[in-house]
Parts: sequence; structure tokens; C-alpha cells
Amino acid sequence: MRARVHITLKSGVLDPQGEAIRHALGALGFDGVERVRQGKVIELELADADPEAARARVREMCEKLLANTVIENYQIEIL
Amino acid sequence: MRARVHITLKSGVLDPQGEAIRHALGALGFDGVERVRQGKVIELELADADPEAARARVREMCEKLLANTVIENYQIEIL
Amino acid sequence: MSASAATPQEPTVTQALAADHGLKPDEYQRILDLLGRTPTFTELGIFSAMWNEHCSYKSSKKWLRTLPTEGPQVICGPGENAGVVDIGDGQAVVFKMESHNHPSYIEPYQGAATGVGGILRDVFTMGARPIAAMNALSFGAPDHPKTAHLVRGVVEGIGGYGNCFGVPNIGGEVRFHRSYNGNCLVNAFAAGLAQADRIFYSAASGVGMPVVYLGAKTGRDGVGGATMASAEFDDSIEEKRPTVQVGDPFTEKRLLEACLELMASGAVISIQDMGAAGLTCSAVEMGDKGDLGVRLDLEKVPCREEGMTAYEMMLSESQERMLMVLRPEKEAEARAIFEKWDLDFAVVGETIAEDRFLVMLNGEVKADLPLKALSGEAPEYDRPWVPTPPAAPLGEVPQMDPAEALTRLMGGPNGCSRRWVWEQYDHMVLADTVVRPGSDAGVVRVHGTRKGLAFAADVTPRYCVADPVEGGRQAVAEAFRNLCATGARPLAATDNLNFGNPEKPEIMGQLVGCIEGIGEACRALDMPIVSGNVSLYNETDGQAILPTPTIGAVGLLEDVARAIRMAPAAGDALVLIGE
Amino acid sequence: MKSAVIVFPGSNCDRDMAVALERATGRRPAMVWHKDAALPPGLDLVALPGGFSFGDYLRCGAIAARSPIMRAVADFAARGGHVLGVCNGFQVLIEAGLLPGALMRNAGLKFVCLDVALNVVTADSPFTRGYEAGARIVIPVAHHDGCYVAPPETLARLRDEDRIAFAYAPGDNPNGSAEDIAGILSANRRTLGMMPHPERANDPLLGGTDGAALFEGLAGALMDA
Ligand SMILES: Nc1ncnc2c1ncn2[C@@H]1O[C@H](COP(=O)(O)OP(=O)(O)O)[C@@H](O)[C@H]1O
Repeated sequence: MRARVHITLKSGVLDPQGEAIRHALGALGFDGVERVRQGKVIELELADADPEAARARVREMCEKLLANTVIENYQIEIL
Repeated sequence: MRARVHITLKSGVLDPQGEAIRHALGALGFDGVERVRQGKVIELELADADPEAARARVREMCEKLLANTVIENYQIEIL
Repeated sequence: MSASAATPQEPTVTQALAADHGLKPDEYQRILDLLGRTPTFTELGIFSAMWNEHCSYKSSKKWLRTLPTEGPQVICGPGENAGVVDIGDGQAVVFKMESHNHPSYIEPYQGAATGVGGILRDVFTMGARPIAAMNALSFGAPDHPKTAHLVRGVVEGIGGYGNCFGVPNIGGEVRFHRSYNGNCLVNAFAAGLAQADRIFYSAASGVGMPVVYLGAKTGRDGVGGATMASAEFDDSIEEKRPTVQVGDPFTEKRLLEACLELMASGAVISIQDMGAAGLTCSAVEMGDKGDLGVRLDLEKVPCREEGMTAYEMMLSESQERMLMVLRPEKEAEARAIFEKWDLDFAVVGETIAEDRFLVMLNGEVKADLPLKALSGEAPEYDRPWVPTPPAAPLGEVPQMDPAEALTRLMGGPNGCSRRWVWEQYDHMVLADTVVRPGSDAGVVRVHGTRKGLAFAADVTPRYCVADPVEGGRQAVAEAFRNLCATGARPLAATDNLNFGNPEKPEIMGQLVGCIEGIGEACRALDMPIVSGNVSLYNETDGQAILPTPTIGAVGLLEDVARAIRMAPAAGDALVLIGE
Repeated sequence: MKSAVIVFPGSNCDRDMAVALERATGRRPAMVWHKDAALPPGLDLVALPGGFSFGDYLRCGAIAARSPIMRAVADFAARGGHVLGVCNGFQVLIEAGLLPGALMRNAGLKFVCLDVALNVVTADSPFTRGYEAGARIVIPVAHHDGCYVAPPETLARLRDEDRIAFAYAPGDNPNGSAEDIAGILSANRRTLGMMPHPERANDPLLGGTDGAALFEGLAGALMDA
């Protein structure tokens, strides 16, 4: 079973990397790029068989390690 | 219009981050995590109105800046 | 005895396939004569790795032999992973410089990063803890469309690797010239500190000794990369891209700590880092130097990817790996050290008495070659060369207000401050940096002593192109002066010779001239060359780079508290010394 | 004073920290491996050194913060023990929840290694008692992820409780940290995390000694204790 975790900065948290990308895109002549946010995706290959159990486990992984919930949100997809 | 770009390492390219995460999950007692790959998501807010034109532009952004096509693949979603 | 026929999925070896591996028709013929049969695919790969310019130095060897390499201070000159020089009190400095030019042009961050990783491994393979690094960089014209991207990527890659590993990067060079537009140069230097009587070499000894694989797992990284490093660039460069490797400085740092613990445990008979064509070159070198054969059982090699073939494993350039010959009675202790650092440790073969390089995969013979011939019979060329004609006298030199000329020079890309570069490098980690970047040479204290070591990297390619002999001399003299200017006594040097295509007599003439000048100056100044690296075929579409023989020099300060910095106080007298 | 330095795989200022502590206290600190579950008995101070623990992969300090030894460090801190985290050590303390906020990629996105001027904001802590409040000192930084961020209420609390130990001097903020924050204290003032490296400014030969007062002050405080 595969799971995909999207980790994004909470809105309101400054994202210098996203800002830098926006700026660089502008310099390359791509206009109309109004906002850029950069996040992480973590793809996990799991031994679990049951999708609901897998989701619960991945949630725990996010809380314990994968995301810093002070500044980040996460979203889990079971594939 | 919003676009989301997923950037992942090409298969076969070493992913030290993913490996470190896998290891750390194991140390925290999450077993059965067979493989971890870490990638990036970039979310763009675009002024474009036409989804197909937007997709073409984002593809160009990926080729020119967002992805390091030597070692990374990318995938575009128009939301 | 003979190698098994190629398995169905392996391509049949032909002269054309050999040519794809960078082997010239006469070189392929040499292989056929040596073996008395057609090589297997794996064997062809092994030959291509061993006989390319990068490993065999086939164009430069003849000339490198003319360099002075000895002196009372020299413990080990060229031929090992790095040079070793005595610094008194039972201590030694171990250093070398190496290029990672082609990979850095293809993928600047990872190319430069893995270049730093490679040179650090060369140093700690010999039992030395790295204490300083430098980098000498040459880029194309500042306004060339690729330059900014390359500069940013290379500097970040060097910083990314070295900062994480934890070695202070205390000096170097950055230059811009259009001849590097399609072929930047990334020369990385590293130096380490060891006990003079605890240096580790690559020569294996003893029959039936376990050959052990250490470090990170093997993937398909850079398969064919060693061949790439010696091939001239052309428009097919895009297709060569996937041969890039990704560096993992965190693994390298653990490998350093594990190797130093291992060496202290007395378990190591010989050790060799896996660089280009890792498993091939390292195994052959250990056998060759020790007059032994080597047998490898590839199914025991820790792999990152599934279904890797013998060919791929033998040519993989995966980083952060080492090969070691182990004292068998120490196996458990050695394995425990690697487990502590969460690194792979696998016995993958053994030393054998015959002169034979036997590579097996699941009981099947994949390569069975005379081992000594792989390096001993490697082609060596006396390539035709022509001396560089004297440069035409300079035309009218424009007259200019000196103050304005000075501002122009200092504001130009080749004269301006390099702070933007070195601020991205941790130049203070280890808390022994006495003279930081921005002076003539960087100086670090020898930890726990009053001694200091000074490091400088220099060359002026426009002198070398005008007059290679003089340019070679000047590079050495400048490095020497930069050391002296800190108060250090120069000890020895390493050279990184970057040139174009040696098959062109005028390029060969530059190489010959520069080596002559370097040799002369080193002899005159008593500063032997103890290690080095040659990078040829630095050309794009037939345009060669300026001849760039970078000199990395090392000096000793008996009392580091007396190191001289470039920080004069108001009221100090200004004195001009020399002619 | 008895101290320990925690060694994570990828720590690279562990020796530097040990040298600074030994110089100030005359006693060599214990070096404690991250996989250990317990600290040596009788400690007065635990130091988390700089470096790239676990390669700084995922997030700086994140994996180290979940090491077995960190549970013992948290217990030690909860019992009133003194904890110092420098650079990567600060990142670990934050990830372990022993200090509030987060440390993000530098605003300039680049690694920065240079001397910066700091203001000592409070002298009221065992770490800063060797300085005058308001003193201007120079200490090097070397990091890629030192931009301190926290919700407004947290920043307000840090200010109100006088828990900002060091702030970058105006114009000298190398990473975009909120309110120029360079180092903060825990509520009981016995845990300090800071991005600048005082252990690199502890020897005249290395270009500065402004970090020495931190180690000496600490040694003094813990000796008196
Ligand atoms: N790539 C680099 N990395 C680190 N330091 C560098 C680099 N390039 C130049 N420097 C430093 O900048 C200073 C000026 O460099 P350079 O103009 O080449 O000096 P010099 O002519 O005295 O050798 C030197 O201290 C040098 O070590």
C-alpha cells in the first residue's frame, strides 16, 4: 500500500522559498504569477493491508515526525 | 487559476532524505515502512483564464526553473 | 577458467561497442591480444573504466613523472589517494586536489557536491581527519546565459556538502573567462591531519583476506560516468544527463567517523575509496599494489536498486563507499562499528594468490581477467606536441587615470570581493580557523598544538596560455608567496591540471609546458608535488579552455599565534619587497 | 560543574563545544551518544552542539529531537537542569518542544557564515549573567535555517517574560528572524537556544572572545549553585 503526505506551510507563515520562486519566475518573463507556495510530498510504501489502518498510522507518523504542526499542515492520501 | 506541480526524484536517483526519514520512522517504532521518497509540491496562483494555456505555461516554468530535469520528474495539476 | 558466455540480455562485445566505451581500435586490439578472446560485456566495462584517461593518466603519465615529488618532509608522494607530508611531533598533513568539471557542468549542485565528497574521502581513506578544504572555480563570461546558474549551483553544492560534513572551507579562487563558457572547472582541495605512523594505504596483503564493502548502497548512479569524465562535450550532452550522482554528506560524515574508529581498532589491512568506477578501480588498485588477485562475489554487494547486473555494479559511481581488506579476526568488532553508525558492512570477496580479477555473480563468472594487466598494461601515450609559440607583444596599452583603472579592476568580475562565495561556506567549523578567507592563504591551527597549517590555491590561466612554462612557474610561485605572506614555511603542493583535448598537439604542448614550469619552480623552491589530478578534454565544440593548472600549496607555521593577517593598522608603514 | 555534550550522527561542533566547556569549567564534558536512553548521573548542564544532525533531512533538528536521548534531556530540563543548544542544537530544542517557535530557511535562502553583532537583551539568566544587559557583542553564525518565527502571542510572551536572550543588532540580522531574535530562554530560564556560535568566539586566536562570558558565566552560576 502506498500513502502520500502533502505538507504545506500554514497560511500566514512566511514562505521565503515560494517568494523566491515567484520572483525568479517574474525575472524569467513569466508574468501573472500571483503567489507561490512551496511544500513537501512524502511518499511511503507501507506493509499495511487495510487502508483505514494505514491512514491512522500515517496520521500518527505526521504528528510524531513528518510535519511540524507549529507551522505546517498535512494531508494524507492513501493510493 | 491554481496549478500544483509535484516534483519527484527520478527513479534510481539516490534520495538521502527519504532514506533518513524511513530510518527515523523505524526508530520511532513504525515498522513495515518499506520505502520513503521525498519530493516537492509547488502551488502557483496564476492570472491565466484558460486551463490549457496555463498548463503549457507551467510546463515551461518547470522546464526552465521549477524542476531540475537532470534528476527530477514533474507532474502538473490544474486545479 | 574462462569467463562464461555473455548472458542473453547482455550486448555482444564488438569493436563498435568498445568504441562506445571510449576505447580506440588499437586499445580494443590490445585487449583482444591480452586475453586471447573476446571480452565479456562486464570485462569490457572494466577495461573501459581502467583504461580511460581519468584512471590511467595515459596522456599525462610520461610528463607527470618529471615532477619533483621527494623531499625529507614527504612521507608519501603521488600514487596513493592523497599525499602525506610530515609536520613534526609525529603528525602529518594529508592532502590532494581533484576536479569534478564535467559533472558540475551537467548538474552544478550535485556535481560540485560530489566533487567535495570525493576529495574528502581521498583524505580520510588514508587515516586523516579532514581539517580544511579549498575550491578553485573557473566559469564562463559573466554575461553568458549559463554562468549565473552554474556559479550559484556550484557554490551551493560545495557549501551544501562541506558545511554538513563539517570541514572549514578556507580559501580558493573564482575566475570568469569565456573559454569556460561550455566547460566550467570545479577543483576541490582537502587536507586532513593524521599521525605520521598511522597512515593507511591501498596495497592489500595476505591471501584469503576478506574484502569488505563499506558505506552507502550501490545504485545505478553514473554508470558510464568515468567514461564521461574523459569525453569531450558535444551536443549530445543532454542524453548523458542521467549519469549524474547525488551526494549524501550525512552518510559521508558517518563514514568518516566509522572509518576512523575502524582504523583505530586495528582491523584495517588496506583501504581504498570508491571513486569513479568505484568497485572496479578500488579492487584492482588494492590487488595491484599488493601483488595479489581479488575475487568478488557481487551478490553480496549491498544494492539500492533491484536487478542490478554485474556490469552496472562494477561501473557504478554511487558515492560514500569504501572497499577494505580486513584482518579476519577483527570482523565482529569492525561490523559493530559500522552498525553503530548505521552503515553497510558486507564481506564481498577475498584476496587470492594468483594474478587474477575474478568477478562472480550468483556463482556465474562475469569477469576473469589478469589483474596486473588492468593497470600495468594500460595504454600510455607519448602524444605529439608542439611548443606554444611566443605570444605576440601586447598592442598599444590604453592610457588611463590610475585611480580609475584601479576601480575598474577591483570592480570587475575577476577582481571583486569573493565574500559572496565564502560566506556560503562554513569556514570556522572545528573552531581552529585562524586566518579566514579573504587573506592570501587560509590558516588553521593544528588542534591542541601551537602549530598552524596554511593553504593557498592559485593559477593565472592567461599567463599559461601566453607562455605555458612561465605560467606554470608563476602558479607555483604565487601559491608559495601566498603561504609565505601568512608567515608559513611552504612544505609541499598538489596540482590539478585542467586542459583541453590532448590529442591536439597544441593542447598537449600547453600541458607539457605547464608541467615543465611547475616542475622547475617546485624544484627551485623546494616544494615537491605530492599528489594531483589531471582533467583533460575540457572542450566544447572544439573550443578548449585556457590551460588551468591549479596549484594547491600547504605550509607550516611553528607558532600559529604569529600568523599574519591582511589587516594593517592605521599608521603602519607600507613596504614594497622584491623587484 | 559537570556537563555533557550530546552527539548525534551529523553533529560537527561537538568537539568545539566540549573544548569551550572544558576551558570554562576545567572539566572535560561527557560525550553522550544519541542512542543512549539515559544521561550520566549528577549533571549540571547538557549541551546540544551545532552541525547537521541526521543531515538536517526532513527539517533541521527534527529527527534528532526524536532520538532516545532527547527524552532524557527533556526530563532533565523538567527537573530544572540547564540545557544549552547552539545552532543545530537550538533547532533540536525547538523540534523537541523545549523551546517555542520554529526555525526556518534563512530569508536570503543561502547558508551564511559570518560575524554578526548581537545585543545581549537580558543578563538575567545563568547563560547571560556574564554580560551587561544591552551589551553589544560579536559572535559568528553559520547556518542555513536560522530564521526564527513564532505566533504573535508567543513573541509577546517572550518579550514580556524577558526571555529573549540575544538579538541581532539592528541591520545585522542575517536570516530574517522575527524581532531580530538570535537566542531565547525557556520559561524557567534554564534552557537557552541560540543560532550564533559562542564556542567559536572563545579564543583570541580565532578572532574574538565575546562568547567566553557565556561559558564563564554559566560555569560561575553552576558552581555557586
Ligand atoms: N571559491 C572560493 N572559496 C573560498 N574562498 C575564496 C574563493 N575564491 C576566492 N577566495 C578567497 O578570496 C580571496 C581573494 O581571492 P583571489 O583574488 O584569488 O586572491 P589571491 O590573488 O590573493 O590568491 C582569497 O582569500 C581567496 O582564498
